Amino acid sequence: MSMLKTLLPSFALLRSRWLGCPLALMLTSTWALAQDKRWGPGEPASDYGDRFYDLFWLITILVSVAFALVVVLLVIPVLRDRARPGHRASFDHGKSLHDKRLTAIISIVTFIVLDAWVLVIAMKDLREAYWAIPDAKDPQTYRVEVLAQQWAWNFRATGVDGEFGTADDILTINELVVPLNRPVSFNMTSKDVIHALFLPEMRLKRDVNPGAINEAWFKPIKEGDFTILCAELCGFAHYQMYGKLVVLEQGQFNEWEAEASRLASTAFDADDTEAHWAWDWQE
Amino acid sequence: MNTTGTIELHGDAPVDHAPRETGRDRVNATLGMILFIGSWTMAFGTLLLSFLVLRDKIAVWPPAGIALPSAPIAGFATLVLAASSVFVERASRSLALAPAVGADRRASFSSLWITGMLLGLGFALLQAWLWYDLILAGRTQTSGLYESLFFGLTWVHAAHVLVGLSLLGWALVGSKRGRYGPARRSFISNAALFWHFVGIVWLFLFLGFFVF
Amino acid sequence: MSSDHIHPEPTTFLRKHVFSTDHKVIAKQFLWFGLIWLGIGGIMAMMLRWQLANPGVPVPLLGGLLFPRTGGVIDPASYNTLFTMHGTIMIFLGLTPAMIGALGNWCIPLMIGARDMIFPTLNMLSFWAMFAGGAVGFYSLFVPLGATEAGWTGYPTLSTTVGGVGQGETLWAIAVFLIGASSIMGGINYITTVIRLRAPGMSWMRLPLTVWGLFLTSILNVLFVPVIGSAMILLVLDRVFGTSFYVPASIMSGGTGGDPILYQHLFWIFGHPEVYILILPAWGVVCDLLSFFARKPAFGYRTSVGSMVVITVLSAVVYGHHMFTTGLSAMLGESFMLLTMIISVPAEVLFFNWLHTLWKGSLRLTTPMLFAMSVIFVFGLGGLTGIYLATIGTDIFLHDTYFVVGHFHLTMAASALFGTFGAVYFWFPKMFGRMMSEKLGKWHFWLSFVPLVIVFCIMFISGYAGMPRRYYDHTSVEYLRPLQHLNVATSVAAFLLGAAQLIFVFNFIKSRWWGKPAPQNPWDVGTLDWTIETPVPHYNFKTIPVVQCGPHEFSNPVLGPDTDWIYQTEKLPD
Amino acid sequence: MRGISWQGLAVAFGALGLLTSLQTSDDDNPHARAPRGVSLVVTEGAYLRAPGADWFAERAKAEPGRFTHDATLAGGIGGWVDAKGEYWFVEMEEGEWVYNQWASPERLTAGRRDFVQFCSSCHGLEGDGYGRSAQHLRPTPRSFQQNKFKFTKVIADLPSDEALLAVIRRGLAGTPMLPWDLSDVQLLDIIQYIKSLSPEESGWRDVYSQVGDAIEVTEDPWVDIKERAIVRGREVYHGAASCHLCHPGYVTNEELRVIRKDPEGTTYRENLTYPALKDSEYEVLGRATKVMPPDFTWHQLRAGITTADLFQTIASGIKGTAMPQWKGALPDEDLWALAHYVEDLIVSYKDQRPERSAFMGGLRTSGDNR
Repeated sequence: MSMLKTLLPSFALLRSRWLGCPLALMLTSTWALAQDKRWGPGEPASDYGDRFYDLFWLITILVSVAFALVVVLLVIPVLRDRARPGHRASFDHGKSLHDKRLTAIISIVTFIVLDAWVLVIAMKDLREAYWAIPDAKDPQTYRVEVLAQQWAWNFRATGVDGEFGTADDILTINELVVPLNRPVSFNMTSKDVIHALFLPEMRLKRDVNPGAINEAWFKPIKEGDFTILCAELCGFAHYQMYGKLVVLEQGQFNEWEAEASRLASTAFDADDTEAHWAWDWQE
Repeated sequence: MNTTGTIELHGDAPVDHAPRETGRDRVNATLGMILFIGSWTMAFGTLLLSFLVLRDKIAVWPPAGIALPSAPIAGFATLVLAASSVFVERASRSLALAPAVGADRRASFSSLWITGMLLGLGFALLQAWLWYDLILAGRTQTSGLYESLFFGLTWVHAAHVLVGLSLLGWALVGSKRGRYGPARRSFISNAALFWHFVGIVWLFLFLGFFVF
Repeated sequence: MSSDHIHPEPTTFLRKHVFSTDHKVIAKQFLWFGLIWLGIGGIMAMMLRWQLANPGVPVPLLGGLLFPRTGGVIDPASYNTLFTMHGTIMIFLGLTPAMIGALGNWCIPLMIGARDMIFPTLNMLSFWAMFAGGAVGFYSLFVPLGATEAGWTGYPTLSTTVGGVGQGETLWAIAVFLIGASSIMGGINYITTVIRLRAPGMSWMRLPLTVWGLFLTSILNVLFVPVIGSAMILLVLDRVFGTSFYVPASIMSGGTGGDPILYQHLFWIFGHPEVYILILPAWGVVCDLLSFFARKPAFGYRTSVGSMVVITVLSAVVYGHHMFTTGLSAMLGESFMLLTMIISVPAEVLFFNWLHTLWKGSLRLTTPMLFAMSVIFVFGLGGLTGIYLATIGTDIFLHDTYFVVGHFHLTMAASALFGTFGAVYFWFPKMFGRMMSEKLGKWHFWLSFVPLVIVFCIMFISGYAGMPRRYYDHTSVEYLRPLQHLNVATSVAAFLLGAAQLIFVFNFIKSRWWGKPAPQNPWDVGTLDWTIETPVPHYNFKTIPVVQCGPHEFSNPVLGPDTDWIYQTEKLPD
Repeated sequence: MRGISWQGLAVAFGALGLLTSLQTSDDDNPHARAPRGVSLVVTEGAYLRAPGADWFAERAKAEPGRFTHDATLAGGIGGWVDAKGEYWFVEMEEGEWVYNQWASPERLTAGRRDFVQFCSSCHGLEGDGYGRSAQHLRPTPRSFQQNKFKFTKVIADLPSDEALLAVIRRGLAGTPMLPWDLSDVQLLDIIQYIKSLSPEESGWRDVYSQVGDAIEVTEDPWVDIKERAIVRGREVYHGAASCHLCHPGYVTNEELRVIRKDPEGTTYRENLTYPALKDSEYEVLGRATKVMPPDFTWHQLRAGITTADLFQTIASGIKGTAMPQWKGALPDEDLWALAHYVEDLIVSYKDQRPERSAFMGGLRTSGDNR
C-alpha cells in the first residue's frame, strides 16, 4: 500500500468522495466496452486477409513489450527516487563512453527488432499480396470497373462476353456480386471527389481518385454477403455511401452472371451514349 | 548595443534616441531576409513542382493547336527584369561604398535605383501585355490546364513584382527623406535582395514556359 | 528595425497591451488567443462526440443556439464542418499559438539572455496575422452555403467547387494561409534571434533544450509552411478564378485537367513536418522539465539534440506514409515505409534519455513534472502505434479508421497539449507573477490524463474493428452497428476529459488575478529566465548576462551539500 | 517600418475582401452550363435561375408600382418584392391557383442554400438534373424543370409537399438518392425551392395544374386470405392489367393463354419472362431516356416493398413512364391483389437465387419464352 501511496502524489484525492463520480463513469464506460460482441474486424474473407492479422499481432507484441519497458522505467523512479530529505540525485550528464555505447546498442536493437523485422515481413506481404495484381488476361481473373460518385458505387462487370463497353455489361449500383475463389481485380475512378473502396472483411482499401485509374484486387474465400464502405471523406453523406458485396459459389455465380447479362442487354439503349461509361482496362 | 554585453546600465531601461545601424544590425537584417527568401523559395519551389507534375500530365507540351503566350515578349521581359536587377544591385552597392567614395554617391544611388525601378515597371507592363495578348486570343485561366498554369503562376509572380516595386519605391522615398542612407542601408539592401529573388523566380517561369 | 536599440516603454494602452512589440506581451497575447481557441475547438470535439454517441439527438445546451433549423440536432453538413474546424482550430489556432507563439516568445529571449526578439515589429505582425487568420476562420463558420466541410486536410476535389460551392472553403484556405504567414514570420524571428542574440557564453550546447525544440520547430516552420501556403493559393485560384490545378478531367470524357493527388503531396510535404512542428517544442519542454524536477542533468544532452535534429530532417522525407492507399507506386511506398520506420530510432534515443534522466533522480512531482512525465506515457503510446500505420500491410486496413484518429491525437494532440500544460504551469509564475494552485493542478492532471488515455485507446480498438472516421452516424451501416458501444464509451470518457479542462480554466483565471504572489525562482531552476525578478522588467535584462555553465547542472557534487542547483550566470566552483 | 504594419494590415484585409467577393461565376465554373431562361446573379457562389422573374416582370408592367424590385438583389431568390416590402414567390389570385403557397424570401433562400449544398451534386446547380455526379447515371436524377416525379404516390401530376417530403425521407432504393437525414424544416425549405424551379407557365407555376392528393391506403380486403389474393393478383397481372407487356410475365405462354382466355395459337411478345425497355419522358441533355420496368424477382424496387407501398405505387402509376395510374382503372380490390402478388414474387424469389432459378427456369423451358 505504501508503494501505491508513493505512486500517486496526490493520494489524498483517492479518499475524496468526489472522485467517485468520474470513477463510476469510467466503470460504466468499461462496462459498455465489455458489452461489445465484436472486438475486431471479424474473420478475413479474402485469401490475403490473414496477413493483416499476423502482422498486426506481431507488431502488437513488439510494441507492447517496448511500451511495458517504458512504463516500468517510468514507474520505478517514481516509486524509488522521490525527493525526500537527505536524498540527492546522482549527477550524470550521460556523456561517458559507456552511455554512448548503450544508446547506440539500444538504437540498433530498436531498429532491428521493431523496424527491420516488421519491414521485411511487410515487404513480403506487399509483393505477394497487395501489389501482386492478377493478370487481367487470365480468364480466372474477374474484372470489375468501379465508378464512384457522391454517394454511390457504380460497378461494371464484363458480363458473359468478357468485354467492357458492350451491351451485356452488368451494371449495378451499391451492390457487387463476385465469384468465390477467383481473384477479383478492380479498375477504379471517380466522377467527382475522392472516395476509397473499403472492403473490411476482405482487408482491402484503396482510394478512388477522379481523373486517374487505381487498381486493387482481392480473392474471396468465403461465400456470403459482405460490406462495402467508403473510407475517404466524400461530403456530408459519406456515411451513407455503403453497399453490399455478395460472394457466390462458381456455379451459382455463372447462373447469376448469365441472367444479369441478359437483363443488362435488355436494358441497353444503344442511342443513349451518355449512359455508356466503360473505359479500356488498364494494367 | 555592444556585442560583449558587459555594459552596465543604470536605472530605468536605457533609451537610444539616435538609432544608427551597426554592422551587427546589418548582419541581423540580412540574415532575416535570407531566411525569408529561403522560406519563399520553398513557396515558389512548390509552385514549380506543381508546374512540373501537372506539365507531365499533358502529353504534348505546349499543347498543340492553342494560342500560346508570345515568347519574344517574354524573352524581352526577361532581359528587362535582369537589367533592372543589375541596376538595383549597383545602386545598393553604391550606397555601401558611399562613405569611402564621397557624398555624391547618394545622387548616383537615386538615378541607378530609379532606372532599376522603371525597368521593373517595364517588366510589369510587358507581363500585362503577355496576358492581354493571350486573353485577346480567347484564352483565359479557365480554358485548360496550360492556361491555368500560365495565368496562375504568373499572377502569383506578378503579385511579388508589385510587392517588390513597392519596396523599391519605399526605399527610394526613404532615401530621399534621409531615413535610409549609407549609414542605414539594410532596408535598401534587403529590398534589392528581394528584387533579385523575384527576378530569379521569373527566370524559372520563363524557362519552364518558353524554353523547355 | 533592431532590438538592440532600446525604445522607451510605451505608455498608451494600445501600444502597451494591444499592438505591443514587447515579446512578453505578445507571448501573453498568443497564450490567451491559443487557450480561447483550444476551448472553442474542445467544445466542437464535445459536440462531435455527442453526435457519435447519440446520433440524431439534439445537442444539449448549445444545440438550440447553434442549429436552430434542425431543432438542435447536428445535421451531416454541420458535423463535417465541426470536425474540419475542430482539426483546423486545434492545430493552427490552438496548439500553434499556445505552444509555439506563446512559449517561443516567452522562452527564447528570456532563456538565451536577450532583451527582445530580434525583429519586434515582425513579431507583432506575426500575432496579428494569426489573429486575422483566426478571425477569417471564425467568420467562415457563418457564411452562406456552409463553412468548410472537406476535413482539415482539405483534399480536392471535395475542397474545390466540385465538392462545395460555398465561400466557407475559400475562407478556410485564406485563414490557413494567413496563419501560415504568421508562422513563417515567427519562425524567421525565432531562428534569427537564437542565432544572433544569444548572451555571451551561451554556446549552442548550453542552450536549454526548450530553446532547441523551438529552434528546430522554427526551421520546419520556415521551410514547410510556405508549401501549404502555395497549395492554398492554388486551391483559392481553383475555387475563385476557375483554374484547374486540382480539378481533373474525366476519364471517360477526356480533356486536360489538373491532379487532385498533387494537392495531397503538397499538403503532406507540409503536413508531416507540421506534426513535428507541434511536437518538437513539447519534447524540448519535456527534456528540460524532467531534468529540472528530477534534479538531475538532462541525460545525454547532445544525443537528445542530435535526435531532435535527425527527426527534423527525417520529417521532411517521410510524408508519403499518409498516402499509402492513394495509389503510390510500390517503389515509393516501400521507400516511405522504410524512412518512416527509421524515425523510431531517434525517437527511441529521446525516450532512453528521458527515462535515464529520471533514473536515480530526486523527483519533485509537481504539476509541470506530472505533465512532462505523462508526455512520455502518452507519446510512447502514440508513437508506438505509429508503427502499425508506417507498415503498409496494416495501414491499408487501418487507414482512415479510428485507429489513425487515436494515433495522431496521442502523438501530436495530446503530447503537444500536455507539453503545453506543463509549460504553462511551469512558466505561469514568471509570466503573471502569481503561482497556480498545485492542488487544482494535480486534480486537472489526473482527471485529464486518465480519460484521455481511455478515449484514444478505445479508438484503437474501434479502428482495429474497422470503424471509418469522419462518419456522421456509424449506426447507419450494419457492419458498424455492433461497435456503437465503443463510441458511447469513448464519448463518456471524452466528456470527462472535457469537463476536467474546466478545472484548468478555473485555476488559470483564479491564479492569474488572485493567486499567491510568486517568488523570483519558485522551482529552484538555473536558466536565465529565473535569474531576473518577477514580474519581468521592460527589456528583461538590465545587464546582458554572461553565461558560465549549462542549464542542467543539478546535484553537481562540486556545489556542496547545501544546494543542488546553480544559475547559468554563476560559475561552477572548481 | 512602424507605419507599414498598419497599412499592411489594411491592405491585407482589403485584398481579402476582394478575393472573397470574386466567387466562381458561371463562366469560370466548368461544371455549370449556360443557364436556361432568365438568370440573375446571386451573391454566394453560383448563378441560379431566378424562377418567375419574367412572370413578375410582366405583372409589374401591368400593375406599375405593384412590385418594386427583384428580390434576388435583396438576398432572396427568384421572386419580387412588392411596395409593402413583402416578398412574393407565387401570386395568389382569385382562387384559381390550386397551390397558393406563400414562401418568404428567407425560406426560399434557405431552401436554395440547402439545395445547393445537399442536392446539386446530382440534381445540378440549376436543378436541371445534370450535376457533376449525374453524368452517366441511369436512371437519371430528376430535373426539377420538368415537373415530373416518379415515385410520389399521388393522384395528379404534381406531388404535394408531404409526398415530396416522404420521397426525400425514404430515398430511392438502388439509386444514389439517399434517405436524407435532414430536419423537416430544411427539407420543406428545399421543397419550396424545388417548386420555384418550374419553368414558365408549367408545373407549380401553371395556373391550371393540380397538386394531387396522396393515394389513400384503403382497407386491404385480402388481409386474412393472402393466398387467394396472390392467385387473384396473378390473374389481374397477366389478365386485366396486362402487366406482362412491360414487366416480365411470370407464367408460360400456355398459362397466359389460359388466364387471358385467348384462342389456341395466340403468340405473345418475345422474351416474355424478361422486361421490355420502355420510353420515358425523362430528359437528360435534351434527350429522353428509356427506363426498364423492374423484374420483381430481380431488381430492387425504388419506393418500398410493403404491401401498402406497392398498392400506392400501382395505384398512382409512375409519372412520365409507361406505367399508368391504375387507380380508377381497376377496382381497389384488384389493386390490392396485385400488390400481394408482387410482394409474393419479391419475398419468394428476390435474393433467393436457387428458388428463382428453378422458378424462372421452369417458365422458360417451354421454349417460346426464351
